[in-house]
Amino acid sequence: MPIINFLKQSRRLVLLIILLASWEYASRFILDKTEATLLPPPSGVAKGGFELLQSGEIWKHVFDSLSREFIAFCYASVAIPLGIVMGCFKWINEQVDPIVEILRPIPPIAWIPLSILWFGVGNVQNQFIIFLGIFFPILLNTIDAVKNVEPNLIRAARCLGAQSWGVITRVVLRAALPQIVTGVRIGLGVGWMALVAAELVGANSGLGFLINDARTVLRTDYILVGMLSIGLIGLCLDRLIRVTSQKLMPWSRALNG
Amino acid sequence: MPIINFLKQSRRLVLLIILLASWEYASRFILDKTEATLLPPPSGVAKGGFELLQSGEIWKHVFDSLSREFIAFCYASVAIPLGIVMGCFKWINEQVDPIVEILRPIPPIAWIPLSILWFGVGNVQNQFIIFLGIFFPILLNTIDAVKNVEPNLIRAARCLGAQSWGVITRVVLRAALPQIVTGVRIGLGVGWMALVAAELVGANSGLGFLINDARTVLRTDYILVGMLSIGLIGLCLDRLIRVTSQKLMPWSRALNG
Amino acid sequence: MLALKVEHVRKIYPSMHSKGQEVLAIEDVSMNVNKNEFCSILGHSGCGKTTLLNLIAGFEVPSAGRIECAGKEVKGPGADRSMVFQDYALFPWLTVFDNIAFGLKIKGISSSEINQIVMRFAALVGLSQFTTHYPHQLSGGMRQRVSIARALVVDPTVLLMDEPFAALDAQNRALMQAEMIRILNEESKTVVLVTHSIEEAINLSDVIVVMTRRPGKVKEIIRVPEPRKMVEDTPAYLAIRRQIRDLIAGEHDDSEVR
Amino acid sequence: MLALKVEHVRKIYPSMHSKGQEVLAIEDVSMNVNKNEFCSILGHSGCGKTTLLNLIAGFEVPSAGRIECAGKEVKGPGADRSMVFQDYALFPWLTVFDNIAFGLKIKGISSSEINQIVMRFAALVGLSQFTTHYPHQLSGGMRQRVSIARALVVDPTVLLMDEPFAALDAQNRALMQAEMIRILNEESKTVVLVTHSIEEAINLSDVIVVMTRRPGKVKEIIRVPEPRKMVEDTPAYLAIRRQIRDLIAGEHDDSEVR
Amino acid sequence: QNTAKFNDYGWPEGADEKISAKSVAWLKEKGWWPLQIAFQPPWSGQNTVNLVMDKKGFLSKRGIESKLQAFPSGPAINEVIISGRFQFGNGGNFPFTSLVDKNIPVKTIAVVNVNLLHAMLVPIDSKIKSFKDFKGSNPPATIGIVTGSSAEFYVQAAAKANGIEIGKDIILKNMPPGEQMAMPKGIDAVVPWDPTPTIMTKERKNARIISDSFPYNIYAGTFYARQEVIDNAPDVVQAFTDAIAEATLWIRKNPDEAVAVMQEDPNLKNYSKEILRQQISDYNLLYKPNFIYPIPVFWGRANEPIYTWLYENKRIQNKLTGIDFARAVDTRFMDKTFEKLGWATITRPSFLPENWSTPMDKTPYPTYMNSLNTSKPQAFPEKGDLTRDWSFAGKVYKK
Ligand SMILES: Nc1ncnc2c1ncn2[C@@H]1O[C@H](COP(=O)(O)OP(=O)(O)OP(=O)(O)O)[C@@H](O)[C@H]1O
Ligand SMILES: Nc1ncnc2c1ncn2[C@@H]1O[C@H](COP(=O)(O)OP(=O)(O)OP(=O)(O)O)[C@@H](O)[C@H]1O
Ligand SMILES: [Mg+2]
Ligand SMILES: [Mg+2]
Repeated sequence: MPIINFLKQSRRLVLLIILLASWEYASRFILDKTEATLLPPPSGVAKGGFELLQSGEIWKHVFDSLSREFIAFCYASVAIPLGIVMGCFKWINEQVDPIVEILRPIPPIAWIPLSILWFGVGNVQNQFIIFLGIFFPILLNTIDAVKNVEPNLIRAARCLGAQSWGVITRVVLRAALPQIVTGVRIGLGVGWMALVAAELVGANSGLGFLINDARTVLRTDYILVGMLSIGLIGLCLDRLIRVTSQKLMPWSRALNG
Repeated sequence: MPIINFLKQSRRLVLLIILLASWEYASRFILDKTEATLLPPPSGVAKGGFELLQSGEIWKHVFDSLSREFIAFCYASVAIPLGIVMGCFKWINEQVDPIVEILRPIPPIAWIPLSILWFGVGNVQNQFIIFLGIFFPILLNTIDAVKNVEPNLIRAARCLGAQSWGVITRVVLRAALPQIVTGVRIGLGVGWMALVAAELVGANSGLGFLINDARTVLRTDYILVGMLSIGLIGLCLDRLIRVTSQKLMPWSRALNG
Repeated sequence: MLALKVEHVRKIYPSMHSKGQEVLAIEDVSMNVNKNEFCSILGHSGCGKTTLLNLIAGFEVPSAGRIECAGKEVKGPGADRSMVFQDYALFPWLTVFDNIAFGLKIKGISSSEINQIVMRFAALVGLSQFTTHYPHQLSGGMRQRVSIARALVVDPTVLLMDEPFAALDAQNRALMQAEMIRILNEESKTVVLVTHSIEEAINLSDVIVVMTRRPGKVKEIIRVPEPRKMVEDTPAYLAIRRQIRDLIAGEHDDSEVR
Repeated sequence: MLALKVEHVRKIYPSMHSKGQEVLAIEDVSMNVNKNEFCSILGHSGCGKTTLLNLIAGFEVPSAGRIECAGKEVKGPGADRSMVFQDYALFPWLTVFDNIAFGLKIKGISSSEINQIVMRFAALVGLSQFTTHYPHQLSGGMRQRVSIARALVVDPTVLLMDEPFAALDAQNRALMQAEMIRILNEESKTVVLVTHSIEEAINLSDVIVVMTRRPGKVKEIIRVPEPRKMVEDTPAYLAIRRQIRDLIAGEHDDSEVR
Repeated sequence: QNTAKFNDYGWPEGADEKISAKSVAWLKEKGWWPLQIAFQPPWSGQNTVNLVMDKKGFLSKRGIESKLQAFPSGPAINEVIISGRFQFGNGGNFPFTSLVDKNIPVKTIAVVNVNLLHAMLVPIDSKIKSFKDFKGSNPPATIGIVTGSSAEFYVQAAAKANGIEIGKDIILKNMPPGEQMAMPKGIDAVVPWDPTPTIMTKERKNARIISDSFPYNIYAGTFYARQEVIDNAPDVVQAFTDAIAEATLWIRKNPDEAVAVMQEDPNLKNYSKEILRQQISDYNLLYKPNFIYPIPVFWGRANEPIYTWLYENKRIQNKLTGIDFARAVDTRFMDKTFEKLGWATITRPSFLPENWSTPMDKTPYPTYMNSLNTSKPQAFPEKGDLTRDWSFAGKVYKK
């Protein structure tokens, strides 16, 4: 019954559509002209989006932002071994934890000046800001995951003859995997949200650049297209990781939460 | 044995102190003078911090940022009733969820242009940006908390005579409370991190303003003082909520995680 | 006098996954429980015992058939059919006193009266000293006592119990069974108990309902000759135990994989 | 021949909270288990049964005394003392086959040999058809069978079991006890079993150790007259059951609040 | 030398010096190859010269491999200049002051433009006609401004001159130029710099200028280079200076093509052609092209009031004077460039009247030539501008 399924799905969008319609109405008939430039109607945003699509520009922005995110993620994945080591060895955790705790609440955008000193301008600096967003959720989730590995699983492995290294590779890593993946999912989300700050300096492309750039000349329609693209791609990324990891680790309860 | 306790605590800081010392060393002896302006040594940062403390300026910034955060939190706490309603009634959740899902991954900083349109320039606009950071974690945690209320608790209440309203106020709300508090804790953390973006426009005070302003005149020492203040206060806020809620809800397991 | 009447009840659960199929949990179940009678339900895991109890409690609606409690049709949960859960389902944010008082507060009884009633039931279950404790400060057996007191305090027509002692160890379990007999001697009550333990059923019941495997039907209803007075290891006891054991074992096993 | 020798073992746990005090869990426990003997340990909850088993397994280090397995002092966990846990502790990311093969892979045995051994033990516990299933696709009883096969496959000197059937319902529990007897008839093994069920202990054991309340000491060691051949409800059976029951009940209850 | 031939936009043929292999090697060793140049594109008019230098190959033909990088603000450029990541940069008088204050080894080698318009704008339907009208506003009028910028300096000075009390009559709110352009609700006026005021008045038509910065600040944006390059690879700096002059002349000859060059830049593609053309007229064509000469004493004196103000507001740590600015200028390279062109060096910008003698700390200044009061470009060359014959667009000008 694909039609019924489709109807069910579209029923979910009723409120969204009502809101879009009233926004269109307000923007056309209620707001005065200067206000409407600041909040163009959905049709105006769609037109802006269409322009960007037609010129192919938006794809370049999406691609560049995604590749920054991806490379930042590659660097940030050192959080996984670090987290495992911190979760396994109390004395390392004890030393590294205070540093992590102080650095973690500092917003990525505040790192811009220092990051320029360290990395200069360009992709690496942009990636560093995204990296900061991705790194901490992965680290904290990995530490947590390792600490929360069911102790009986470790005991079971040990009384089947596994030594410490075997316990880590054969049990800790696998048992912690679902929560590590959750960390990756959250981290990629936070990193994706750091995009606008990341592409503030030295970028000539990317969705964050699109927004920053449109701000200087007040192309609110482009700003909104940029915002929605970030929102939608962020959502898709999240879903993608969720669904694939559920497929790959059907035994995990953590992922269904 | 307070001395032993103190020693134990300070042992945790060994690595931190080593890092600070090597930073001091690098900044003094390895970096050339101009680079050192961009990364002043810890002693330089301490000096800057001391200046700000002495003039009393930092207290004003901290106070103003905290009060923005607090007011934003007051508004954002509508996420609690909204989350309860969404958690309890499937059809409301169905309608509101798509909107939340699209808006959530949009970074607060991207909202600046629209927020100026809606709120003009000034505290309300700043608070709105912080609000965005606080709102979603509270909302999502509340929905989750309500959905995950142990069904047997609700059944127990119903077969002791409670009607729907009684079930919500006497059971759902209380059972969900620990996770709602977790949401508040995470939300306040994210909101606090949105500070720099929030105080980009229209603010003449606050830690975010301090950083933004110090950037324009290249006072890297102030930037670092601002970053550390945000980091430390963020950390304290988190701990404070954690400890008090553990005290107030000793029965909750969720809070000890 | 009939306290509870279950007539030709069937329960079909909708499939849990979108592709799965419906589950016929119980089929054509009829049984009566008289006032102040203790009725146990025995059967293999998954045969629908909990389903039946939930239908009586009003948590679920029967797909067919009818349930009456004290002559009134069951339409939903109510304080005339309070339940004791295996996992206790105590409110962790309330003290023992407030847990027991929960049903009374909903009724809107005056606080002095509440105080009096709660203290009486706390004494009944042997917890007078612990009314200011929180559930997490109690042992499993004590928590189940709180749960029983909480269910009794609203003076239900029928007390429903779903494997209430399953989470306790063997020693505490025996203790709680003895307690239960003592409590019922003081406060006569109609009880429906779901259990896996044949001994528990024999020790506590007037009547024992043995169910078939899924879809659960009533296989046999057995009256215990000397309710709550049977001595273990006597021939009469061993006989009834063997009878029930054979009834249950007679159900062949057809579904090991979940 | 002695498989296991426990000599004057004591275990003190450090306090769990900073303000709490140390816990003396077991005190001066000595016991011997011969090769291919089945030994059960009975006692009240919290008397230190799990502690004793963990000491034998090597998960904990005794505060005093000495434990020997096949003449060698126990220094830590090892494949000569494999364990079956109450919660099964199966690796959820491995199939039944790979769970059973776990210990063999660590030993570095060739994969054809692993295949052969695993299939033999899967057949032994009656799971030949389910080797490609994952644990979450199995019922509780089947999971415990996997756990037993996994522990047996490394050919341990002593097999340790901590309330292995406690999570199963009464019917499945009886089934698993019968299975256990069948398995031990095929594969002779030295076993130490912790349980709360007196019947289970009588049905399975050569020797039963009854412990006192905390701090756990050995109260009595009882030899079962006809191990694994006693018929329920016979006078001999009832006599030994009464004896043990009285021994356990004789321990007065001093700590209900946890 | 006197017989140098000039191409159609007035650049002497054969005067291009290729930079030496030694300099390239030195730059490579420093990790400064390709040369990194920082600029601020939203500041459209001023930056035409950057883009033209780059896109028309005026740097590469001199052997310089370079990379131009856009930054949203002067402070961001400071960050990369200080860290040595970038070797050349340009920006307004405020960010450069920070560099001088911090003793960063950089030297101004050229002026990139002068008299950038900073203006106070009110909504088109506002009752306010002049800055003075804010007197006695109740509640105080809210002014959107980039705090800590040259715009703030201008407003402070203008407020003083008009008897307006900040905090009582008006309140300043920090606001980036892009948002100022929106003229959002609750804002009584904004104080952006070009191109924002022009876009608002000419394109969006949502605002009106009521006051401008010309009477309070004589403004120059400059090019600056790191001292290490000046010391170790002076030929690179010379080539760069030559390229600035060549680009300036090329724009003079080809303003419409310059617009096309700018539109290629991703940072400027959202600007309309008209605005870009207008910005070129105001900032590249209006004055005699010799405005690029970095006059040390004059610009030092012009900046002095700013230094005083910044120091009093604790925004710089040293009490700087015009001398400090003059010390941070190196005219040797532009001297040589002018020598090649046959232009006379100058001691006073061409937009000031002959008899200008007003002390710099006395505002408001008397009127001088600027983009608001003049649309016809200044004639060049005039008497005294040349030291040799010079030709432009085929026309020969005698000394
Ligand atoms: N909400 C539900 N949706 C679908 N099927 C259900 C639901 N609840 C129970 N079932 C199915 O109905 C059947 C009866 O379940 P029920 O829980 O009543 O058995 P039970 O006799 O209480 O078993 P146990 O002794 O293990 O508690 C089972 O096959 C179960 O899988
Ligand atoms: N890691 C530990 N730290 C401190 N005390 C512990 C620890 N483990 C167990 N204890 C305490 O030691 C005593 C014995 O515990 P143990 O788990 O061995 O009992 P048990 O006989 O297995 O009980 P049960 O039948 O409930 O499983 C208990 O009082 C328990 O609280
Ligand atoms: Mg059940
Ligand atoms: Mg135990």
